[in-house]
Amino acid sequence: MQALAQYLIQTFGLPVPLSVLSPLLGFMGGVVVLTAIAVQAMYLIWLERKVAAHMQDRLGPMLVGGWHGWAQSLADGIKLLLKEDIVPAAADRPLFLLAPLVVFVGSFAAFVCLPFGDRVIISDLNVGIFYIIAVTSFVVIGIIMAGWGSNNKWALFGAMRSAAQIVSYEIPVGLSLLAAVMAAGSLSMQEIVAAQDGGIHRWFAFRNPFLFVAFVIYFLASLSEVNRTPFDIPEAESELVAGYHTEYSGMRFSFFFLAEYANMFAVAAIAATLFLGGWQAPWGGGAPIFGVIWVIAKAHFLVFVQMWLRWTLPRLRVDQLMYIGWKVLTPFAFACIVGTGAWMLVFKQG
Amino acid sequence: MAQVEIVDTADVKTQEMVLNMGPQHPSTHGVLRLEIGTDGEIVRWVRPHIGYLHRCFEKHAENLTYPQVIPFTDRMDYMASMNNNLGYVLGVERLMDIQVPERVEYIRVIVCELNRIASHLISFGTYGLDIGAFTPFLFAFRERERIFDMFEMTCGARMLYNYIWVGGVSHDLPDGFIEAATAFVDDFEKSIDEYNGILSGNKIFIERTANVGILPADMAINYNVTGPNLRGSGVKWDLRRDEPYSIYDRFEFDIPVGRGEMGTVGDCWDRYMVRIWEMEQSRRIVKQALQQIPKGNVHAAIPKQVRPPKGECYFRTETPKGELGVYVISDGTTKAYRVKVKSPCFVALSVLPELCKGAMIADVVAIIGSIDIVLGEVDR
Amino acid sequence: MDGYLSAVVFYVFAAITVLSGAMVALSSRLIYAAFSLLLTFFGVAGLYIFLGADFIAATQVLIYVGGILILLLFGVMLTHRIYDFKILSTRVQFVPSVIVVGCTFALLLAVIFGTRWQMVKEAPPEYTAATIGKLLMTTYLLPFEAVSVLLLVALIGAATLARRDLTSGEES
Amino acid sequence: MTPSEIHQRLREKFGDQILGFEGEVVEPTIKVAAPAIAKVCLFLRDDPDLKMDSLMCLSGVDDPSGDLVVAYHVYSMAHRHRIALKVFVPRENPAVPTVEHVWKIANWHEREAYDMMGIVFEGHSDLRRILCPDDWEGHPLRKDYKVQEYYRGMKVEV
Repeated sequence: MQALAQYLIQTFGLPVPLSVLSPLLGFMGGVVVLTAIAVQAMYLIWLERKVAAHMQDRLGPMLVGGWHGWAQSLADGIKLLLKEDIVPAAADRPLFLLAPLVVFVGSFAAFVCLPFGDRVIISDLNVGIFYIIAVTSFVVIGIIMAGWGSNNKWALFGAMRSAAQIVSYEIPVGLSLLAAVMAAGSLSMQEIVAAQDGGIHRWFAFRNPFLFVAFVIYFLASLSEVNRTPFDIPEAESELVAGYHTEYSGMRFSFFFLAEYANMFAVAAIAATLFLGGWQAPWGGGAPIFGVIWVIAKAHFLVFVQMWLRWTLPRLRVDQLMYIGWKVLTPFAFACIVGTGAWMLVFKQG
Repeated sequence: MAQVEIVDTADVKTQEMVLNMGPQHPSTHGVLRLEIGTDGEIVRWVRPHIGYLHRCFEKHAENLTYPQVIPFTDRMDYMASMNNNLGYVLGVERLMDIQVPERVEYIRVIVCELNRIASHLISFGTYGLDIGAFTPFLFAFRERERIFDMFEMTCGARMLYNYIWVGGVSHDLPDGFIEAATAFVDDFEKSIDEYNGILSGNKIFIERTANVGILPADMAINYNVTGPNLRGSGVKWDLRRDEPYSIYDRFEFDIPVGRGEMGTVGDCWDRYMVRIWEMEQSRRIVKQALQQIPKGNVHAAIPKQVRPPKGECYFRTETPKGELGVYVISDGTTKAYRVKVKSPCFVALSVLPELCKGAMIADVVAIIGSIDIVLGEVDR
Repeated sequence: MDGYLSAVVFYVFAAITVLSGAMVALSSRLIYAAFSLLLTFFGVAGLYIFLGADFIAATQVLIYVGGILILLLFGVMLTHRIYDFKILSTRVQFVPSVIVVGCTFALLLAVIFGTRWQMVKEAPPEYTAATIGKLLMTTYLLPFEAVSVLLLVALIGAATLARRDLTSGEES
Repeated sequence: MTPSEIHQRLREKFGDQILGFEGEVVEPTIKVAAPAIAKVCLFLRDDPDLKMDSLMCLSGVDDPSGDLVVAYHVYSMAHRHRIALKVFVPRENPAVPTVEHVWKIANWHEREAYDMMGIVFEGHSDLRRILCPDDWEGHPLRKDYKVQEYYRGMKVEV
């Protein structure tokens, strides 16, 4: 944003001083991304229902808004806004009302450092990826608030389980990203993408076998961070009825729903940026405009894989989930780090 | 409504949390309330409460004539109404010593085996839902719709038919039925491989069901568990083969038994797999029956008025859920003096507390799905 | 006019930290105290950014919010009948405590306004992540390894303590 | 073994506790005295050449003679033979010793017979109503059963 602000002042000679314009632009950028992600989340909801339908030999939404029911999630959104927002009598009122906001903030704050093009990024933090991992832990606090606030035995069960799950899967996520950061040599997202320049073989996922394993580990662990099948224990319909958002309805429920899909896209975009060369075209380079298309295409492919997994795989039990988290993914992530380090020593490049 | 209940204080420990699963719960297959004593995730004891769907079938059966009771038998195990009808009707026919025409026997076998496939499809679909996979449910319903279209052609109803009467069947097979059934039988083989592909061979599904809810063979026999639950524990016992009724001895089919491929013998996976293999066997029976079905008048042996001689008879048939026993006592009038039904689901549910000791809450859901109970039949 | 906007944001973060800190100390319900701790850590992370320590800010959020706060919440939620436990103690010796607090406050103010802070020119924000990494791996390697061993010991200790001691016949 | 051979065997073992035998009907039955039923069932299950290992059905019947009857239909998977046992108990205080220790399924069957017929099974581990609500009055399947007017203040229409 800093560079964009200077660029605007030089060319158009705006009277406004730099220190005011760049935060203002940052704010406007935030609003733009917020609306873009909200629309994106609604599109993803529609896409999920179509993918699920076609995988289950049926059609999915077809009526609302013409061709293949494209306006279905718009209609759902309006319905949810108009629906009565019930707050249970015995609920812990402030916690109950604040929980969706905290979850919403947690999942949207990660979009600040996601690069969508050569200079198309809200603020290229030097500690980019580290900030993203830190901010997503807000979601856990929001979930615990929701579980405790709704004063319902099942919701509390769901909140406890999801807190334990996300905390224990942050470790494989962090370690597998560390492997990619080692190869890139910097935490800033733009530099990571720049390090993957020069064609598909230079992307971290395909650069050395350890990094490819790290990519797979990251993808699995991020599935669990976002509570998607096969790790969707907290909202295990068949056991915990609906997990931590059992008591929510109307607008507040749509916050949780939107946050889940935004989180899904965020996780996929991070994987695309760190392992699949962000806005780089497969043949290297990639002008700013096409960069955006490349990132979104890669992220959408990964989101499609997440949806594909959801509609084929059954759900894991809690102890199996913890076993995979601690005893399978974490050791393999350590091995990837050691492997990448050795690979860099031997071949002198990431 | 506060229930006056004698809570045995023997094992109520302080830190134990008593969970109420049901009667309205997504995975209790009907109105069943389970009182579960848990210690964290581990289940200490389970106490089922039934009776929410009790519709006094046995009292009705005493005040209605024999043919009027048949629609009530439809509503016991509403997943396999044909088999319920057959169980009751064969009991009454044994009392009256009626010999039904050949064509009726073949129609009854075809219709009951198709209903067995439909019932197993439901249990396969909902078991996928209990474990968390959504797609198998819709695959199962695609085939089930084809079976329902055939039944609708025959007797006008999709689930509760009142089709098998004392001495015959209500309608003869319509002309399109044989072709539709043969087409279904040929396509169904491919669908079973599809089901195995999506659920049976899935590593997570095996992880969730192998070595869970193990029912040893001797406990199964002592609890009189029957049907796929008993065969899942390795006991090769099927009434259609070991105590042949109707014309099942003319068909060539084998009895699948749980061998503990993915865990120990008698775990959830075995019970589930026995049902999948059984669908294949039923398909073979229907295929053979369709080829050998003779011509004839289906209303020939239907008596004007059903009035069995004084006496009683306990008749057992093999329904998809297990061994349905009908104990008919007649006093010579047109109304039965007493009709007692022993339901296989009632028995399977009484073993549930035994299976769930020491399991986790997610396993309780898996075990309920594996014993495949329908509360309509449990509560009667 | 130049530093005007950043000053406003600084005071906002400072206010968040102080107020939520007060909330932690003074709130009557323990669960509210635990959750307002979230805002305190968030405020402190904001202040770190003003000091130019971006790496430390991210670490603060990750470790305190992502780890310690969740631990605290589990502790608060799992203890029995915590919600109706009043933690506000009665006031005692109100007057002497006010006097002592007043004196220390005055002393602090005097020190703040007394000293001559050297106003360093606004240094360009140089990135700390790389330098921290190099320092940790070179000059401060020994303390880094020592701390990691200490953490390992703590981890194993916690695991053995928490393991349900089945041997004590609890499984009656 | 044929039903009459089973009857012979029981007569040798239990003498006059075995009251009667009907062989020529569709369902051969043996009448047994109420106090001895538990021992007879245990013997039926454990005797090597009888081995009645599964209790097919246990049902309560309101006999036309005014007594209450508990009918046991037992089956042996090993020898593939079956027999029915009947126990007659007076209507006023029908008490039958439980066979829960012989076949575990009897627990729920006996609870249902108690719920529907009012037959008390001595020694039963948890004799409660199983189908009707716990504080329902009367036993519905008795021939002389009158539905109660009000249940917890709600009018019961029949």
